[in-house]
Amino acid sequence: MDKAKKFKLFSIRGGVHPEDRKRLSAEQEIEPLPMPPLLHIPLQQHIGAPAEPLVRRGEMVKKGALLARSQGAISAPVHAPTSGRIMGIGGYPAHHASGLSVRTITLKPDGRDEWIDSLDPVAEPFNLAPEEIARRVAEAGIVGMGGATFPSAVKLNLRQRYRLHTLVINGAECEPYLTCDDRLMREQPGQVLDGVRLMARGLGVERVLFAIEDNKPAAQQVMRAAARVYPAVTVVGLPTRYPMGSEKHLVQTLTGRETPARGLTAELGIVVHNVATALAVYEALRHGRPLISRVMTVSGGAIRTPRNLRVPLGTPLSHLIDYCGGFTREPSRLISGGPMMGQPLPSTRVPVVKGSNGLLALTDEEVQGGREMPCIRCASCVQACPCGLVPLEMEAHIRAGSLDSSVRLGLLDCIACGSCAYVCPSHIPLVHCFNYAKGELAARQRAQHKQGETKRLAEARSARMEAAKQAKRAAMLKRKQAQEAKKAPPAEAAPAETTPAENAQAEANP
Amino acid sequence: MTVKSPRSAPYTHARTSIGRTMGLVMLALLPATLFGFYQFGWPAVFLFASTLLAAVLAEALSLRLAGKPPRPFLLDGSALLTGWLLALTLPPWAPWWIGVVGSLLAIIVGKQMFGGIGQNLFNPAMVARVALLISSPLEMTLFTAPAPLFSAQAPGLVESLTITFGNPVGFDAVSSATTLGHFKTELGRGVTLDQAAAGTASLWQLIGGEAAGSLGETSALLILLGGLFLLYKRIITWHIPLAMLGTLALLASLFHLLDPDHYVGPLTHLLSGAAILGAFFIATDLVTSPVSLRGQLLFGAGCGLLVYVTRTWAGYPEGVAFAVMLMNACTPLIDHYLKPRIYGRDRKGEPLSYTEQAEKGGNA
Amino acid sequence: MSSDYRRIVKDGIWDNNIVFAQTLALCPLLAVTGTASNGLGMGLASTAVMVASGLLISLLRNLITPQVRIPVFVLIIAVLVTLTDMFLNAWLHDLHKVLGLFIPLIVTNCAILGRAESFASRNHALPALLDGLMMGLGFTLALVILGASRELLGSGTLFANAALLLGSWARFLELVLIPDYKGFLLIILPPGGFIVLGCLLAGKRLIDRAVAARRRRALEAIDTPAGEAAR
Amino acid sequence: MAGKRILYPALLLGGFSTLATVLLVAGNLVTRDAIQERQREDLLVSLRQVVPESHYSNDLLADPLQLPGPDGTPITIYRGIHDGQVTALAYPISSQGYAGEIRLILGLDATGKILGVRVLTHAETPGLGDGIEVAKSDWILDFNGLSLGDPPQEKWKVKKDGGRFDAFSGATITPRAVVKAIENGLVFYRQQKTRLLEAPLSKGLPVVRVEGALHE
Amino acid sequence: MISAILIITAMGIIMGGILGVAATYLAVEGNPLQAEIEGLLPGSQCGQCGYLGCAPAAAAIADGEAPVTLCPPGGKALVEQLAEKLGVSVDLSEVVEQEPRVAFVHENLCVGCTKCLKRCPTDAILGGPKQIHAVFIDACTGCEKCYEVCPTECIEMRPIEATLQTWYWPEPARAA
Amino acid sequence: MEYFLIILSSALVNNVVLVKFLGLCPLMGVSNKLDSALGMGLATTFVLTLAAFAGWLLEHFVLTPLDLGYLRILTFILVIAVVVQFTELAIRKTSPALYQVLGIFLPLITTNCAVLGVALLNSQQENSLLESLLFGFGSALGFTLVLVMFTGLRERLALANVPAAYSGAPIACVVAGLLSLAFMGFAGLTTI
Ligand SMILES: Cc1cc2nc3c(=O)[nH]c(=O)nc-3n(C[C@H](O)[C@H](O)[C@H](O)COP(=O)(O)O)c2cc1C
Ligand SMILES: Cc1cc2nc3c(=O)[nH]c(=O)nc-3n(C[C@H](O)[C@H](O)[C@H](O)COP(=O)(O)O)c2cc1C
Ligand SMILES: Cc1cc2nc3c(=O)[nH]c(=O)nc-3n(C[C@H](O)[C@H](O)[C@H](O)COP(=O)(O)O)c2cc1C
Ligand SMILES: Cc1cc2nc3c(=O)[nH]c(=O)nc-3n(C[C@H](O)[C@H](O)[C@H](O)CO)c2cc1C
Ligand code: SF4
Ligand code: SF4
Ligand code: SF4
Ligand code: SF4
Ligand code: FES
Repeated sequence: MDKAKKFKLFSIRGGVHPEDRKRLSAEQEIEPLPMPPLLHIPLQQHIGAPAEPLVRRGEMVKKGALLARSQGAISAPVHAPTSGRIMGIGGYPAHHASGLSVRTITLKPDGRDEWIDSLDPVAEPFNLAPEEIARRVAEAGIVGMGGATFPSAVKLNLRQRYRLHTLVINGAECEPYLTCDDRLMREQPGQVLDGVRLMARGLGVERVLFAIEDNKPAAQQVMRAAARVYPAVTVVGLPTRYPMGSEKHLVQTLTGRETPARGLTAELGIVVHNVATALAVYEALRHGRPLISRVMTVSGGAIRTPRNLRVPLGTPLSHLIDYCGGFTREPSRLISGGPMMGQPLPSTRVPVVKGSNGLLALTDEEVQGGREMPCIRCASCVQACPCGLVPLEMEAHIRAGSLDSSVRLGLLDCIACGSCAYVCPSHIPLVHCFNYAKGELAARQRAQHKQGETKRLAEARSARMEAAKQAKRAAMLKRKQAQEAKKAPPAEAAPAETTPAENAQAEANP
Repeated sequence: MTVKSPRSAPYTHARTSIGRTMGLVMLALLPATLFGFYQFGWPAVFLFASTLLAAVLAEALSLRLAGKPPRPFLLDGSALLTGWLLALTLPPWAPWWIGVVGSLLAIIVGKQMFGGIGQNLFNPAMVARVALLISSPLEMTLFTAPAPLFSAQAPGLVESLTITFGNPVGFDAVSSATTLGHFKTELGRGVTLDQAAAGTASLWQLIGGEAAGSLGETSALLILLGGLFLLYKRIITWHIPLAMLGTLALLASLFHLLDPDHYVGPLTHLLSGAAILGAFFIATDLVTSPVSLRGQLLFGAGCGLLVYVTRTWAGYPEGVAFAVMLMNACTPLIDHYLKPRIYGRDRKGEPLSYTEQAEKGGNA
Repeated sequence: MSSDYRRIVKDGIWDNNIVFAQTLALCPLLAVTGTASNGLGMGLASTAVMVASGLLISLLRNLITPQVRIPVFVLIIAVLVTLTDMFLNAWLHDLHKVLGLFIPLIVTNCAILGRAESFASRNHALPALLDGLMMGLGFTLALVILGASRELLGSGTLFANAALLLGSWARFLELVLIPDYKGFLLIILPPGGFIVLGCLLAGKRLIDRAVAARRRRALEAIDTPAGEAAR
Repeated sequence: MAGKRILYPALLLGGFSTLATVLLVAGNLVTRDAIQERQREDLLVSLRQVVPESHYSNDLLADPLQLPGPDGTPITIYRGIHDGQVTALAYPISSQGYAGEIRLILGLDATGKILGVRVLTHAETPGLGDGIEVAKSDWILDFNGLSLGDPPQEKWKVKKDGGRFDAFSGATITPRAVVKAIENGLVFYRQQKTRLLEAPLSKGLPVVRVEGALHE
Repeated sequence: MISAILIITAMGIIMGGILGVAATYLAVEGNPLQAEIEGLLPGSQCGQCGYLGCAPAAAAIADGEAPVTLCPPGGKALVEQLAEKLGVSVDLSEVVEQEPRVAFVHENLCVGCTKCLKRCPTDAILGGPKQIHAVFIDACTGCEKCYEVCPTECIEMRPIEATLQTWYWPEPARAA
Repeated sequence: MEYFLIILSSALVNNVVLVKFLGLCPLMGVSNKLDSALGMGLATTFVLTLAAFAGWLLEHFVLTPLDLGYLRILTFILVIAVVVQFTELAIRKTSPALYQVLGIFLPLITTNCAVLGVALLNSQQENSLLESLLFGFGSALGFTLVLVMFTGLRERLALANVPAAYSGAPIACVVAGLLSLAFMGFAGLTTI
């Protein structure tokens, strides 16, 4: 009797079936990557405020030492991936499409890889209070490893605001090429499951759904075997379809309910976490180790030997590429993450960060680029969109410059999954267009905010000037009256006539 | 290696392109077209060739005038397809200039004035067909009975050249009304359906393509097969064809039941004229039909209704072209009012709210 | 002052042409332009009404209060049109037979009221009269061009029946440019009217653009020293 | 204040209305007779096309006859008279063509033989159904000299329906309608022969209220 | 004849009266639109539109005298909002948006004359007599008033630099 | 049935705009936004139906009894102008937004040829009161229908990549032409 067989799934709209190309790396065991000569650890590897550095140049640190602490409610600390000397804190190219620089700590490993002494493992973590679990997760610098890099502790604390009942573990890994979650589940099922159960405890939920796409039968089997002893944990097989891994669609597949627009799945009582996040929680609680390395898939047609690697955070990508035998040919695209939602990388110098789950070097044939043609309204994008949007219209409005109407068409409900652009026969960069519009709207909002501020300032200033003028006029009037009191004939109209001119003068030369 | 102007994901793509889409449609049309050549002989081939040639030349000329690169736009095959569909709706023995003028109208007025592929609001082939029908009603309503190639009544090569390119003499002798045209004139005279039916092709002839008509009207069967091929290849969805043919059949059955003497039955309606070609190849033109599935259902139903109304009560024997153009004009409205529901929102666009409706469905 | 008049002339005939620039008065435009002659007749009749209404309204403008402005304007126009109709019918009967159907249409030519509102009621009599004349001539120009294009494309003739309209001296205008032309009916029918008008509007735009480009080039040529330009 | 704001426009508009009406009334007085005369002339011109002047010596418009026509609505019949005998008749006939009503005027001699037929108005398709105009083709002249017995009534059909009249290729409906209209007109003559040919007793007033569109 | 004249005169009087009544009792005072438009304008009274400030600019737009594209600081967003409000259509892709700039004081040139400080409509310049002045970027609207008055030309208008937080994808090119 | 045919004929077969060439200027001018098109359509429907009614009253109680046919245009247009102006004032008072959108076209309903044209056609065809009303209403319906369809089409054109020479009014004319081509399919709908 298989539990999964009985589990009823619901259908979602849209979606696509990209060629998954996971075979390139699926059978490669996770290997630890040798320590590179230099690590570049950015202070911002998560959504929210950047971390604030606590170390100084020249200082020696040990592995796991706190390098920078979190700032504010939504933020995450950064730890040393190995022991060594701090070479400096300064601008370094970010792991980001823009190629802008970001504050980064440079660490020269000393080769000893010595842990700090103050590791604080918990022998019986299941006895910890939920608050304590969240606190330790926060201290370990754990952020969502499924790509969003949202500080996980904040999500664990959702229980304070919502009535939660289910934790969904996202093992969909629906992006082509990526196999790191797959390997994690196959190689460390016990640890993953332990982390999952700890998170369930942290959230205070009674049920865990462990969702894995059907194209990973080995992982499903292994996880099922591991979960058999825990009745609360159900391993569910998902139909293989992109973007099954999107949390809202995952939840809909599992429960048939849609998350309200602009809302959180927590409103349905459900929290979604990634497999790798679970493993990080396990490490943090059982061994007291902060998040200092992660598993990545290095793949793509231009990589000589695709691999799954455990990589210290801060390792330059060039190091990974060299370890995988370098390029077989000049790649046409170098991407962080999967091909559907990943980011283009400005160079191979940039470091690995907490959110990097893949490094892909793709060839022209894989990219399947084409000349951009006008939209032929084929509606493929409409049918592919898992969010019920009409991408072609949003795109047309954005190109025509009317962003407000594109928002009315649902721009802000777009999850940037890329399904639409993937199927477009005219090769229109739909998602790029939406990303631009979202950025432009955010910029406009910032400008609007600033405008509000400056409007207030301008009003305050003119009020001040007016008051000053009034005061001056009053003083002048007084003086005049005093003078007139001395002189005999009073002229009523004169002062009224002169004031405007004086005002103008005062305006011009205050 | 640096990214000069970064372009966001996805960095992979389905194997689709405009050229492939258009190519598949042409492939789907090929059997019916070849069969039509066989049925109507060389004149049909000549007319077809002139129409397509003119379409491509017109496209090339317009692209040049607009200063667009000709290669990618010519290779996308849309002009060829437009010419092809137009040729399929012309009387097969029409003179060459009908095809050429039609192609010019389709490509220049119907498409390039709007800015070329994807920008046009009306189906270019139907624009041309209606314009031709109105301008040259004589040439556009003279049909011939099939005269299969190499059969005794088929014109020879030279004779065919005169039919298409010259001044045919004695051409009237072979002219033969289409099924719908015949019913229209006869019923218009007050003749009952039974008597009128005497002079028309049987249903089997209609299916097999042995009736007078344009290339695209004959052989309902081959056209249908082509349409199913498109469905299979996911170039089109079932919504428009089904809604259109369904509405047409429904109305025809209803009126036929009410008054069998004056209203033609549903099978004749479906199998004669351009109903099937229209439903699978013309109303489904991507550019000019709605994008949402509900919109497509409405669009198809509208086409079916208008086809029936035009055929039955208006002046023209066939209404597919008018119906498609009228619904094309409604497409922006349909697209405006019938959008898919956005994930997490209700039909009005408000975010869903679960406060009132407790735990409904789901495994919760 | 004379530059003002030149402006009025230029505006009326081309720059602010009722049809080509303001896209007004489309109904009579499309309704009668099956042939160039009809267009010419309609244009002249409309011009007469425009001139007279411009003059009258400009003279009376100070009398008229805003509440009843429009009713009074249309009254004036209606009287002018009806009188024209009567007089043509009585004494120029052949002309009336050709134009008769179109004359009531002049009342609703929205450009006439438009000019009354926007120009005549705000200007002196002389400019108002000139404006009426020029707008009328501009309208006539549009009518004749559209009529000629449609006639030529649609039936291969030019100014057919001009003699009926203008008297037998105008027979020389009647041309059959394409003998044995079977005609392209679409152009004569309503759809063709719209489409040809669209093409003419586009044509005007192309001309304007070409003129502007030439002027710009000329200015640039003045700006650049001769030696440089030669190189 | 408000009173004045209401009174002034009222009087202004009233004044202008008076002025306008006076002008138009005057214009009407001046032109009325001339216009009537013109319309008479127009009517005569079209009547003369279907009844040659050699067939009568009176004023055609002088003595019209009103009778219920083939479809019951009254029609006006103009009669040519020579030597106190009715020698020619002209009356309008109509039928439904391809795209609307086709209106014709039919001229007969006293024996019911057709002197001429002309189309007054029609909405048939140019280039297809408009061959019925004399300006476009001579087809309509073929009816001259025919009558209900020649050819026999069952032959008053287009060839396609087994009759004797040609149709234009690709447009049968229009000629069919015209033939039908003429046949009906001839039947009307046969039925009303006596009343039509009764000599007029008195000279009536000329009928001038004819549609302006009588003339093409 | 006489009756015609009388009837139509009566008609004229009655209808003129109706319109007079209507115009009197249905009169609309002021233009509510103007206030709405003024609410949309940036309100920094910078005068770049050629009007004396935002209020006159709003009046001009409401009267249809000024185009909706008049306000440079408002950018495309404002154009879009105004066009929406007035129901006019504008080709937004042809509205050129100027890159936002802020003032920057070169410290080595500033003599502390306080001219800029007095001109700044949003109090974005900090400093005092004989002190080096500095610009508070978050309050600077880039109106260039300080730039115009600075006697030593020490003020430069600089584009605002992007950061990881403010960077976004570049505008896609218009397709062929 | 007969009354249904009147509406059908005036709205579709002999559409005022596309077949009779009446009311073209507002069609070209107003139709940028669906909302304003609907507003304009409704305003015109109101005025047109009212004008048809007023026209019938005038015809039957003034013009025909007194044999004043030559005053027809004068009286009709006078009544229409007043009705329109009244409507304008009313809209301005009740809905400033609509007023802003319809802009200069409200006063121009006076010269919207469709209004006078329909009233004149009514008296030319000697329609009864009910027929006049239906004819007026049907024509207005046809006007609104075309206006709304046309507006939808133009909204899409605004986003399309129309060649510079054609963008705006020229392509709008071409679209009107093609729309009128499509409406020719209704020809003959009411004669059989
Ligand atoms: C209190 C709270 C607030 C959140 N707010 C946001 C938010 O504003 N935007 C956001 O993208 N994610 C937010 N999240 C994180 C989401 O739960 C989710 O992890 C995130 O949207 C990434 O999901 P995705 O990868 O499916 O986009 C929030 C989480 C919590 C706990
Ligand atoms: C289109 C799309 C696809 C996604 N696919 C996956 C996926 O395959 N695996 C995954 O873990 N997260 C995926 N995510 C991210 C999830 O929505 C969600 O952020 C994540 O599972 C939350 O877990 P975390 O906070 O532990 O990262 C995807 C998000 C989107 C928008
Ligand atoms: C656009 C168009 C216009 C037509 N106009 C006419 C016409 O004016 N008169 C007519 O008799 N038939 C007209 N027809 C009808 C057809 O030509 C019809 O097939 C023909 O009348 C039947 O006669 P037939 O037996 O000669 O083919 C028209 C058809 C079309 C498509
Ligand atoms: C399924 C399908 C149907 C099509 N039908 C037509 C058609 O009926 N008429 C036409 O001109 N083009 C048709 N095309 C081609 C293409 O869409 C057309 O040229 C565009 O309208 C040009 O912008 C069709 C294309 C596809 C894929
Ligand atoms: S990227 Fe946005 S619009 Fe495109 S398919 Fe995904 S959700 Fe829909
Ligand atoms: S998939 Fe591309 S071509 Fe098709 S409708 Fe969407 S944007 Fe247009
Ligand atoms: S340009 Fe804009 S911000 Fe400056 S005064 Fe004018 S409306 Fe106000
Ligand atoms: S540009 Fe100068 S004056 Fe204007 S806001 Fe900025 S600092 Fe103030
Ligand atoms: S001329 Fe008819 S509405 Fe302008």
